[in-house]
Amino acid sequence: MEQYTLATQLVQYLIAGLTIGSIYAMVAIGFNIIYNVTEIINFAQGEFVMLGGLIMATLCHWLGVPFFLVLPLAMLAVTGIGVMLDRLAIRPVRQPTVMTLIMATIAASILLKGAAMLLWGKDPYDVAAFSGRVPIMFLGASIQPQNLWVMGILGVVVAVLTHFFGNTIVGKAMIACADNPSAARLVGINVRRMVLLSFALSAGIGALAGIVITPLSLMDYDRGAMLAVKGFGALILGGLGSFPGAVLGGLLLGGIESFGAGLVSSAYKDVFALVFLLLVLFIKPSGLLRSGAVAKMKRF
Amino acid sequence: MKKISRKGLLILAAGLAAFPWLAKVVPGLGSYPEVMIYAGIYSLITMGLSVLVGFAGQISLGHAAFFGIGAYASAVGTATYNLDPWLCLILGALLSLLVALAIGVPTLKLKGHYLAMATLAFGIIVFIIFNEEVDITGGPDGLSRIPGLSLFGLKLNTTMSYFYFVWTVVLLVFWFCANLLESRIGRAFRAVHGSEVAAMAMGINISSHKVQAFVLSAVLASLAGSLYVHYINFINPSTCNLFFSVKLIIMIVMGGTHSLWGAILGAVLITFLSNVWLHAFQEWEVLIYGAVLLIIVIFLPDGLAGLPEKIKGWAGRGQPGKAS
Amino acid sequence: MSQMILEVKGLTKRFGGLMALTEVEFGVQAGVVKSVIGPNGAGKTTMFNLITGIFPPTEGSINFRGQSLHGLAPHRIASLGISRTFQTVELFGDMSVLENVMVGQHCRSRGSLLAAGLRLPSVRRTEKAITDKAMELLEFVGLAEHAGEPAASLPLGDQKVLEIARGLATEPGLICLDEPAGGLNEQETQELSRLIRAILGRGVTVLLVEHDMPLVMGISDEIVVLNFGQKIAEGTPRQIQQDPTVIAAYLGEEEDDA
Amino acid sequence: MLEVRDLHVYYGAVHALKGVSLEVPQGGIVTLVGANGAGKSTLLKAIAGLLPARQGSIRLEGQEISSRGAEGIVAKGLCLVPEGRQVFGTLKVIDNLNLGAFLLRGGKHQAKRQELLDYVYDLFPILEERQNQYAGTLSGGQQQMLAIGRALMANPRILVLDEPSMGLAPLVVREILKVLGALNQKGLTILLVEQNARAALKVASYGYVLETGGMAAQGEAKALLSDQNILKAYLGG
Amino acid sequence: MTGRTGRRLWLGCVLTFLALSWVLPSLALAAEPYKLGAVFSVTGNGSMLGDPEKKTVEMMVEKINSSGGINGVPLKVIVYDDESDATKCALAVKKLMTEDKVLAVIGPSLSGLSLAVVPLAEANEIPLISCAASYKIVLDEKTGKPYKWVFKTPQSDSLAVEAIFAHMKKKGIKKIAIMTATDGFGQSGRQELVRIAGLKDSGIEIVADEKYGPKDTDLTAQLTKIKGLNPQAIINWSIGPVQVVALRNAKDLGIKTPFYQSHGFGNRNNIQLAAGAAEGVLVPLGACNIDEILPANHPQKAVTGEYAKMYKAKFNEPLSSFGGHGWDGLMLAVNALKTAGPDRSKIRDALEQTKNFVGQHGVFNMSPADHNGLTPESFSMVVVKGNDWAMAD
Repeated sequence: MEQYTLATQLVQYLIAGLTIGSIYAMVAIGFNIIYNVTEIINFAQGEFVMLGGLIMATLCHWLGVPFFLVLPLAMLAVTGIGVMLDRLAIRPVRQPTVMTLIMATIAASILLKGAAMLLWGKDPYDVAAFSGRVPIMFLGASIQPQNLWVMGILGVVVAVLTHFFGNTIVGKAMIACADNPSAARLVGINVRRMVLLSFALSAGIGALAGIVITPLSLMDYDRGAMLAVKGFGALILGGLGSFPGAVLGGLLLGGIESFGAGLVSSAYKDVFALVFLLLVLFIKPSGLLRSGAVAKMKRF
Repeated sequence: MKKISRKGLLILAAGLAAFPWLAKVVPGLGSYPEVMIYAGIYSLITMGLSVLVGFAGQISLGHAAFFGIGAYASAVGTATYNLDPWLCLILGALLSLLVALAIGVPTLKLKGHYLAMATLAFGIIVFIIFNEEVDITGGPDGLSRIPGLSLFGLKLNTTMSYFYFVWTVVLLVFWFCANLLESRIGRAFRAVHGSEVAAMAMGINISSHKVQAFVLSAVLASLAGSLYVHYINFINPSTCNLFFSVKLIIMIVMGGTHSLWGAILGAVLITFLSNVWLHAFQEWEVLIYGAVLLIIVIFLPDGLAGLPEKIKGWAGRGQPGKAS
Repeated sequence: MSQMILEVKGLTKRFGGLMALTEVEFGVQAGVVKSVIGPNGAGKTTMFNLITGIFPPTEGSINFRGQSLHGLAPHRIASLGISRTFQTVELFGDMSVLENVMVGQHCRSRGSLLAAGLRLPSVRRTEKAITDKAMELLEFVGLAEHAGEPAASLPLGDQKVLEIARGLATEPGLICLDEPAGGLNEQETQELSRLIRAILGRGVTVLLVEHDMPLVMGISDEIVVLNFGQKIAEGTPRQIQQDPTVIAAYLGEEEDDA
Repeated sequence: MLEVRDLHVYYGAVHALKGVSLEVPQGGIVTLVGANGAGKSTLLKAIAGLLPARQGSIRLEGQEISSRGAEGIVAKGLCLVPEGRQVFGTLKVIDNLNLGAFLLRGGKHQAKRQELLDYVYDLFPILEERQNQYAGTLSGGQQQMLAIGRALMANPRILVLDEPSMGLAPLVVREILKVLGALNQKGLTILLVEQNARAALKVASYGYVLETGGMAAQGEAKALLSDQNILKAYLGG
Repeated sequence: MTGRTGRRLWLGCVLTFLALSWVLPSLALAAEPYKLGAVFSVTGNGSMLGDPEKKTVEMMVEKINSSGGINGVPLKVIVYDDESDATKCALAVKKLMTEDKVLAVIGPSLSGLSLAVVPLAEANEIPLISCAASYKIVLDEKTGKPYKWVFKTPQSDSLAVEAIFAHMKKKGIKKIAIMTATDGFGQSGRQELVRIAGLKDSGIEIVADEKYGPKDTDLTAQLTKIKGLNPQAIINWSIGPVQVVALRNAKDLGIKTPFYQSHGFGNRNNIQLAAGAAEGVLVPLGACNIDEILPANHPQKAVTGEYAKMYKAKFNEPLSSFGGHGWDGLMLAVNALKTAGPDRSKIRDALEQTKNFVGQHGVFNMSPADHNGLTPESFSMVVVKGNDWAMAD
């Protein structure tokens, strides 16, 4: 075997960490969109990721057309499921406290997982890598084109969301709903429609995360919960409600897991990430990029 | 809160005493006392969680860890070190108490989703330790052949004896929690939930009371863990994983967080749903389970304990003369 | 008579860049009603929050019965003998009227969690004493017949009065009332005024924040006026009513009024 | 223009409004005064559709609006400037104003939006100066101007204001009331709820006095101003 | 107003489910069949094992009954899903033993759960044929003898480890890296790997011992570390998709050392999923996975070929090695029933005396000292070649 230096290994850990971290970040972003409009943590967010991967795999298999034609279809399908989630699980709740709404999302995630198991069975599914599997060598480390796709798509998601929330009137209207729902209604914003939109948007982003990670790690019906937990961790680490926080939190968690597994102990890699999270919270109870004052304004 | 009816407790006790005999006679209920043992064990945890979540207004997504600490303390103590099961039970409870203090003091300063994540993280960390410390815990395969309990020389190794034993403990804990909730400490818990600033202004040390509620619920979960292993004679890490923590929260929400009765009802409901009632659906079980939970959340946001009020409401709606 | 129960010196509070209070100074003599008035946002509630320890002051000192409150947690300050009510009612909504008042007795009673759960005789005695005291206070404020009802079901006026009863249950030396007449009608306000006098009769000093001028002018021994976080006047009701700065800032100018 | 008849509103179990009636004529400026907690804000919230009415009617230009919901009522031309300003603090001034014209979004209304924006900047030049500042960093008076400006961006025919002078320095209050007067002159109908009753009655043509859920008095603003009893009871002598 | 349409939709859903629940449990029963019980992890973490086991058992019961049952008596197997959960497993086994009054129990799928229910079999005196690998299931460590009522069908992990190490010796491999999942399957494999490598004459040195979560989606970090330590071969021990992830990551990192997988890899689906990354992977497999490449004179050729054909025809999915454990469990019980009749203790005795029973994973020869009855020959080293199994040289 050729020389494999520590420096090269470190680069390799970094790439692995950034890749998985990008997925955590995308899950966290999905959480954030819904949280910002409703204060709910949607625990079915991980199921969106799972469904994105599985639907993509199935569509690719059926249609046999290039991925970029299937991708919007798969995202659209999951977006539809996100809309249904709002209509069938969130809006009908009679006394919408944060606790009951979160419980509704947990119930919905159990339901979605069960449905996915019936539809797809328990076997994993694969999607072809977007642009082949010929590794790119960088400082001796090997990078899959798909790794770059994952990071690139996170970049695109962040850019598009930044534009959406920063420059479009509907995006601002969503922020306004989060900022002050009753004032938002007073300027004619239909808050309920914005909530629906937030579910659709975060379902779409979740689906995208699932689609882009499947070529690397496969996808099966049982992935959702763990991704949701990691994404939730990333979100809290970065600071609830903050988009830069979600990205930072995701990449940090991914990085700690990867370096922890490689340099210290692979069995305890999740412990390192979680202990880090706890320490951050003990020192800064509102996450890395969230000021305490803003966090206090929210009930949850 | 309405005073806990002592009469209700007596009726419950009588019903429970008759239950195994009834189950023998009624066809199809033969396995119910067995399932009720587990429901009873879970009730111990959910009552503690009810005090913590429903009354003191905090959240924990990590209580499976305390169940596990109790269970492993009993398992390791008896199977590996041949200690007395009762001693192990107490040691487990003490260990849980200390861990709950250590983790509770910094963690309960957090609020809402942050608290949820921190307790979740704690639960996962403890789970990983159970899974990885193979020399002590047996790793993922767990520990088996854990001895049972005996009381006054009487071996508690039959369904009947353990059923009565567990539910006696449940009733005692119920009585304890009910007393507590009606005392100054219970009022302080509820005050912290109602308004932290007002509670502070009334001279209530809110962090101390949050921690007390947390510790109480941790000790009860630990007790439940001990009772669990001494009955099933086995423990493995996946018994106390993250999903068990979530399941406990599902139990109290389904039962109704604002009531000890709800805690028991929720534990019984979920235990029977996932161990008996939904088996007929086979592969569809998970799907139906999710649907049932969703339906309860949507139509009974106060859980089963809110059902009597609901029925009264439905009955009332039919009557004329109400302002429209 | 002239003993100061509360002394506030150089009290300053900054929230970020906003000066909520700037160098406020005043004293409250034991056994009087002292009122703090000023427009909304003048810093009155912030001052209450500083006195009761909800936030630490940025600068300045607060002494209660000669003891500095610096760095004390709110529950410690409450047990030293400062109680309060809230501008927006902060009752424990799903507890009964009686239980709300019983919570007030928390810092005047003892008993561990274990003892409470086991319902030891000592606990029963304590509970009895707490209940008796709470009932006595409910009778004092005139809410005894509502003792068993959920606090949230009371009309606003009674909720305000209940807050006062709850505050008195901590057996304070000083009670800070934050707009107790807000939302009360004239008759209720008059009853409130009688209640405040009765509170004085129990030996409790009253610090009052209020907009209702007839009440303030009628009951106060002394008034402090705040505007934009600064003290602009202090004196007897008569002095305040005639103070031109106060009129300009708060009472409203009457330049072209008859 | 706006007509409220026998309105009953509940806040949870609390019967907050017990049969309130009120009228705002086209082009008029009507004020509603009363003590804290008398139900002024509740009434305005019910009119704006934030609270459901249990009983009674709210008509805007003869059309029943009580079941339309807040968004629908804005579309009908009634805008509420809420108590405590409630600007979107995490958004910039210009975004707040643009959101005010949320119902006029899209290219079709581009010209109208620009016209409204110019109009608002004309009224409150300070907002143009600060347009790229976050609304949360504005002073109280500027926030109040922004709140009014935001409401005007919806091109309302009737503007409802809940305590615009709350917590503001007298000078600022006077400026805002002056603007309201000017708006009214240009034909905007105004319903004004005020704590600072004396000032409010001075700009208004007609006044109502609300007392714990019911109307205690009403009349020409001038008459109310000179009624010593009312002044004593509600305005503190 | 709030979500009225949503609630109406819900009502529709509820009614549909209620209607379904009436239709589903409408199974007619034949008179007085032999009753066996089975508990498998059909869902949950162990579903990779339990799902094919359940399918296999149900398929075989159908076949037995359609060809006249056992000695003319129909066979009924009550199958419960323990959802990979200890409490559910214990409840299910207890119900089978006390309520359903079965003659013998097949399963559970997982070692941990099997260990949990061993005392129940002993206490209720009912034969239990576990489908999990751990030797502790059948061996009472206190007495050093097998439990009276408990049997198991899979080869112990030690047999798989020995097969791999023997192959390594042949290839001159000494320094190896192991990577194992932190679930029961992976950890009992790890224990055996470490134990046997630690024996004096093993000639194997473990230079890297990496672990990962059974649901992990990326093993680049572990493999990077392994690559840096330069082992001569890598052994991975897990079940489910993570095995494929390991292969893909290894290929992506340009790791070219020989790669061994555990017998958990025994499913052609894994080869497809690896998308080329499985080429050259070495696996110890039981006969049932490789029926096509077995020599014509192999004793199991006929039995495995028939099973594979039936399974593929019925379920339209590749066979996994775990289904074979279910087959062995059921057919061992049926075999015993044939001679012993419906009597628990006679069935037990018959099981213990099983000789030359040709199963999917080997030829079983039970004895009072061995309640598994398999030898190292039950594993063959197989290599992936051209997207299919081939006998390794």
